[in-house]
Amino acid sequence: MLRLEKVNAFYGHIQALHEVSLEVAEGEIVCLIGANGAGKTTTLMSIMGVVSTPQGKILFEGEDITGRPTPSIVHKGISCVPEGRRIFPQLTVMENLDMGFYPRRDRPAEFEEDLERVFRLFPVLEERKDQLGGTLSGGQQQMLALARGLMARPKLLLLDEPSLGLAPLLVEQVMESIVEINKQGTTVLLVEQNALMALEISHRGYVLETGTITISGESGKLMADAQVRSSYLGT
Amino acid sequence: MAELAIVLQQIVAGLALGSIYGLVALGYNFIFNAVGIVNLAQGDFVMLGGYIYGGTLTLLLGLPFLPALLLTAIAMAIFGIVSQRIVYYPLRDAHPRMVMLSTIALGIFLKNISLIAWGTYPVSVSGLFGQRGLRIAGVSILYQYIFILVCVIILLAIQQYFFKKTTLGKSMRAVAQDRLAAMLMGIDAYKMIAITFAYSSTLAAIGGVLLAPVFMVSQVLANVGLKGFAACVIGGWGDITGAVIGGLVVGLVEVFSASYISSVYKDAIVFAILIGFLIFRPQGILGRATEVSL
Amino acid sequence: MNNSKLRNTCLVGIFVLLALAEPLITSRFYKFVLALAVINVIMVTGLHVIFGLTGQIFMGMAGFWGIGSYILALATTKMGLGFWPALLLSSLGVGFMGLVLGIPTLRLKGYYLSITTIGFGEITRFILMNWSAVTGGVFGVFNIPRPNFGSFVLTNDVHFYYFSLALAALLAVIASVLEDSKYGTAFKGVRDDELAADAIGIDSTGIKVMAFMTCGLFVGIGAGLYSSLLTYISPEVFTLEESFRFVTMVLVGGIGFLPGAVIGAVVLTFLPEMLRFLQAWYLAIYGLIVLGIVIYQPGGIAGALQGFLERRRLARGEEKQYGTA
Amino acid sequence: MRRIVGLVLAVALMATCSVYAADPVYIGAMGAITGGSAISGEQASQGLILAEEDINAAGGVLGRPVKIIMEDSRGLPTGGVTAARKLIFQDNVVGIIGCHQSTVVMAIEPLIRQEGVICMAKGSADMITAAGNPWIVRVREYDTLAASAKVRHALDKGYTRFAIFHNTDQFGEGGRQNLIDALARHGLEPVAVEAHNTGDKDFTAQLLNIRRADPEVLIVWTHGDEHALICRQVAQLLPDVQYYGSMAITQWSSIQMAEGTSEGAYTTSPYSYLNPDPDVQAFVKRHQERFGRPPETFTVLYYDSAMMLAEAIRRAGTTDRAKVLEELKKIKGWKGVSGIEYSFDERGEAFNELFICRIENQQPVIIEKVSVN
Repeated sequence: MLRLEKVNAFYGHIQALHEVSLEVAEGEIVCLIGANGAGKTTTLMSIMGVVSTPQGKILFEGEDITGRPTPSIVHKGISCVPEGRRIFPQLTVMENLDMGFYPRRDRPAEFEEDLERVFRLFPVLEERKDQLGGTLSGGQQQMLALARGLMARPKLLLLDEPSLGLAPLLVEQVMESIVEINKQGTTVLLVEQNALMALEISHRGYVLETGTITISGESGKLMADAQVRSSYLGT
Repeated sequence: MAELAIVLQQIVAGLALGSIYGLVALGYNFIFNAVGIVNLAQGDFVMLGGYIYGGTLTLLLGLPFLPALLLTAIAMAIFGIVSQRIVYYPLRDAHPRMVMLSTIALGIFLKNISLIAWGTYPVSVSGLFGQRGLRIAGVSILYQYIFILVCVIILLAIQQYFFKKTTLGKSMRAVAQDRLAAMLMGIDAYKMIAITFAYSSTLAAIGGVLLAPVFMVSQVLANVGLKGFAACVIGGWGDITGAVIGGLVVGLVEVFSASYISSVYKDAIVFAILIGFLIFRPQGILGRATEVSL
Repeated sequence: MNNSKLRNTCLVGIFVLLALAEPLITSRFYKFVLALAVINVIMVTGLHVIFGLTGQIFMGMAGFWGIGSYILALATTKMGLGFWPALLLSSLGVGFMGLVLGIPTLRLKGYYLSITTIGFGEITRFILMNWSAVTGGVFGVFNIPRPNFGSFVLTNDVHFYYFSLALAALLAVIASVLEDSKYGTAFKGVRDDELAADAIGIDSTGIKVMAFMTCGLFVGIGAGLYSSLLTYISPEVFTLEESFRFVTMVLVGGIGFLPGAVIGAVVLTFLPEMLRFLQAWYLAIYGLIVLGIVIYQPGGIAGALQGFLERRRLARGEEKQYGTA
Repeated sequence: MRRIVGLVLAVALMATCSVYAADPVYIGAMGAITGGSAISGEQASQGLILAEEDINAAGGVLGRPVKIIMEDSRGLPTGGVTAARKLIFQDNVVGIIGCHQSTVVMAIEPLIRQEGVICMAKGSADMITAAGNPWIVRVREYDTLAASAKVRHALDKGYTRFAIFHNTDQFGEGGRQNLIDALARHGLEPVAVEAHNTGDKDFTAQLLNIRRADPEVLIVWTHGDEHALICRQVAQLLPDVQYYGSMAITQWSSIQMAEGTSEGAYTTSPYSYLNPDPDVQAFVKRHQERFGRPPETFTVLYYDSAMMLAEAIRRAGTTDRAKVLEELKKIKGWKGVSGIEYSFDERGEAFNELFICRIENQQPVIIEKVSVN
């Protein structure tokens, strides 16, 4: 579904990604793990077209989307839940969800249906639908961010550190919902620092080190890999 | 009785002035709500609108009111998009202080280029109502002021509806609050910003058209920008109703302080109140607008 | 060459050039403009501390300028003070104003701070104009004395120029020492990221107050010299446009680089006089130039210079590589 | 191609030079070309353009052409001091005409005295000539003259309750003081005194305060833009009070801006474009053809000043400033295109007469000419 071929990305003069290649097949959860600053977020931002003109090739459903403007990528069916959630603090929960629906605003009839779906997934949002986004708790904001991403009914959902800053119990809850989302038919590319969690729920994984993919494979195998264990799983 | 008439007249004058400031404040507010920046050339945009309407379309080409208003609005909308391209877009990722400086520089340029384009004589046009007005119980009100107040209320309602109910409005607010996140929602942020500038320039155009008959158009007209800014702060940034209420408050403060404290210090008093609000109540009178990180 | 060494070299170069420039300028008109330019250098050195180092857009320079000018003018003409104590008084007075202005504006950031300082400048002008009992109101203050050394009075513009230049150089040294001190680091910390500065234990509010006060002390001296140079001042000079002109000087020179600000002050004092032939077009073109700099050369003259040096260094480095190969 | 153009240019240049073989005599002028009062600078420069043409058409002075250099003072003392230095040190002018802001004149006064340059001031404040600077003469009505003429005229009409509304700048403050003094000479006091700042747009508060005092006469002392707006608002708020304006309300542009609300107002003015005097009408016609509108007061005052200065240079037979000044001060009964006869007195004042005008049918009609004595 998504394929990156030898992608290089730059911030100013600094090269952040070196020939990164990876693949996400339909129906999968693929995780991308790595240390802070390894280039995980940059990879996602390159896919989303936020990093200006990356080199290499980014294919989505066989179509080259390298360097396309972000909105058109979103309209193709990729949604991204960015790091730090970045919900709109001055919009209500409903309005935030409304923004998530933006790529499909020409089909207003489906709005209610989608709304119901995300409210089923995150009932707490329905209770607080008229509250301003900024007044939600951290966990609720994360749920809102996920829900907002889902409102676009994406084929592929990119998640950037969804567990960051959440209490362990909430992390579990969020991970469960990611699995649930996947089961409902959304392909997921998950970026996580919490490697154990990520590997547990994903089908395959990639390890990114200073802008280069060093290890890749099925999640179960990665968890067994000695190097991964020592570097990322702390065992 | 005579005293009552005087006080009523003062209130009328304050509300009349206030509705003008409120009108300008709506323009600030719009850009702020959509881009999260303050266009310090907003007053100069009003002046430019006034010149285009009064100097060029009315006096030079002799157009009647409505076509002149429409053409001014269109011209200013285009101008807004162009100036957005020049003063905002190149600085979209720079520190906000650079945007602030660039809008000030744009203001200086506009003031002085208009001096060359339209000359040094103030442009005076009669508008729809000229100097005619109502007289009730010793209180006189120019029709033009009533017209302005009506326009402000209509624009307020439109703006309120637009930002709260329409997808376009909501996505503009989203862009202002978090541009990256908005882009990740598939919102074309830069198109939104261009629309924003176009609309707020149109608001400025309407301001210029409405003000021309009561204040005349000259470079001094651009000074309403600062009062409009004060109105925004007092009403609370980002709050649309607050902007208009802030405008009315500034107008009333100005008239009453000129009447009972000092006519020469009235602007100083408005500034002092503005500073007081900035320091002690940055969320404005209504206190609905949450903290602004400018 | 590190930054402070580059700065010192540039400053020495500029001041030496300024000292040597005077005999080369034959026109007495431009000699006077030169004196004005040096006064502006002093003012901008003050603004550099707030704007260049601490990153706060201070739009109330006209207020500081007006207060300083009036303190010296009134102290000499009404209170009968000599020039020197009056100059000290105007420096301390404006420094105190900086403190007073700084404290309530502690909490303000960005636009709010700038607008507050605009308000401050305008209120100052209204007071200077209308508080006639003290300031003489719109009629201004006459017969302000020139500086004197004993009985030798600097009535000659050229003498005045060298005197101001010496003061400006002294203040530039003080500003440089300040910049290299721990306070300078704190100033820059606040400029680059206020939140981060707070996080590493810099008292960003206290630092901002200090920047305002330092600016006031400097501007007070420049303002005092200004009213002495002109011998007559009146309040309508101290407008918002003038405040913006000073900000522009720093901007054109390059934010955060003192020699840039100094060059900016000199260039922008001479530019309007040299563009006089443009008459009404001058201010429009001026606005355009500022706009161009903000957008296309935000580093100002200093930024262009540093870019040039860097490119040359790179070019030279390559040459060396070839040489050793 | 370029060579041909160069050749043509050279020939043209030589042709010009042969007409005026000598260096021109420079006359300086100052006015606000930019800034809030740029309108007066534009008026002044139009007068100077015509004056330069006329002087040179009459053969220049001393066999040399005259070049008038107008510098921008921005209407501010800061701009004024550099502009004056430019004119004196760079252009070596015989004299400076202007500026029309008293505060600018006062700012350059020490320089004028020190360098010995003629200054034909256009500010109206009394202190300009009171400063005792021998190099300053004034070709404009001064505040005392205008104030006492207005007060006397109103008193003759039987009014006794006066209100004053003035600008807070030097012009307005001077006017206020002079009006109060003039009233005091008749044993009167104003019933209300109100002020406004330059650039103000709404005057309701002040006018209502004045209404409380119930005056018969309102004397307004301010500039053109504000005047027009005050006229409009007075028509709303004080319709029954007799309006006395400053010279500005006789200006063609100001009458247009007032949109009929200045009707019936009186003022003192050194000039009205309605003056039937043939000299005035000839000038009005010429100006109208050239610039598309009648000349304003500053236009004729700058014009007259330049003509008188040129005449003084001719009479002195030299550009020596002291000698020219001496001749200038000897000018008596010089008839200007303003319609006034200028005679310099020992203080350096050229004005000792003034018109009382009334706005009738949107025209500044001259009612009478009053003189100082």
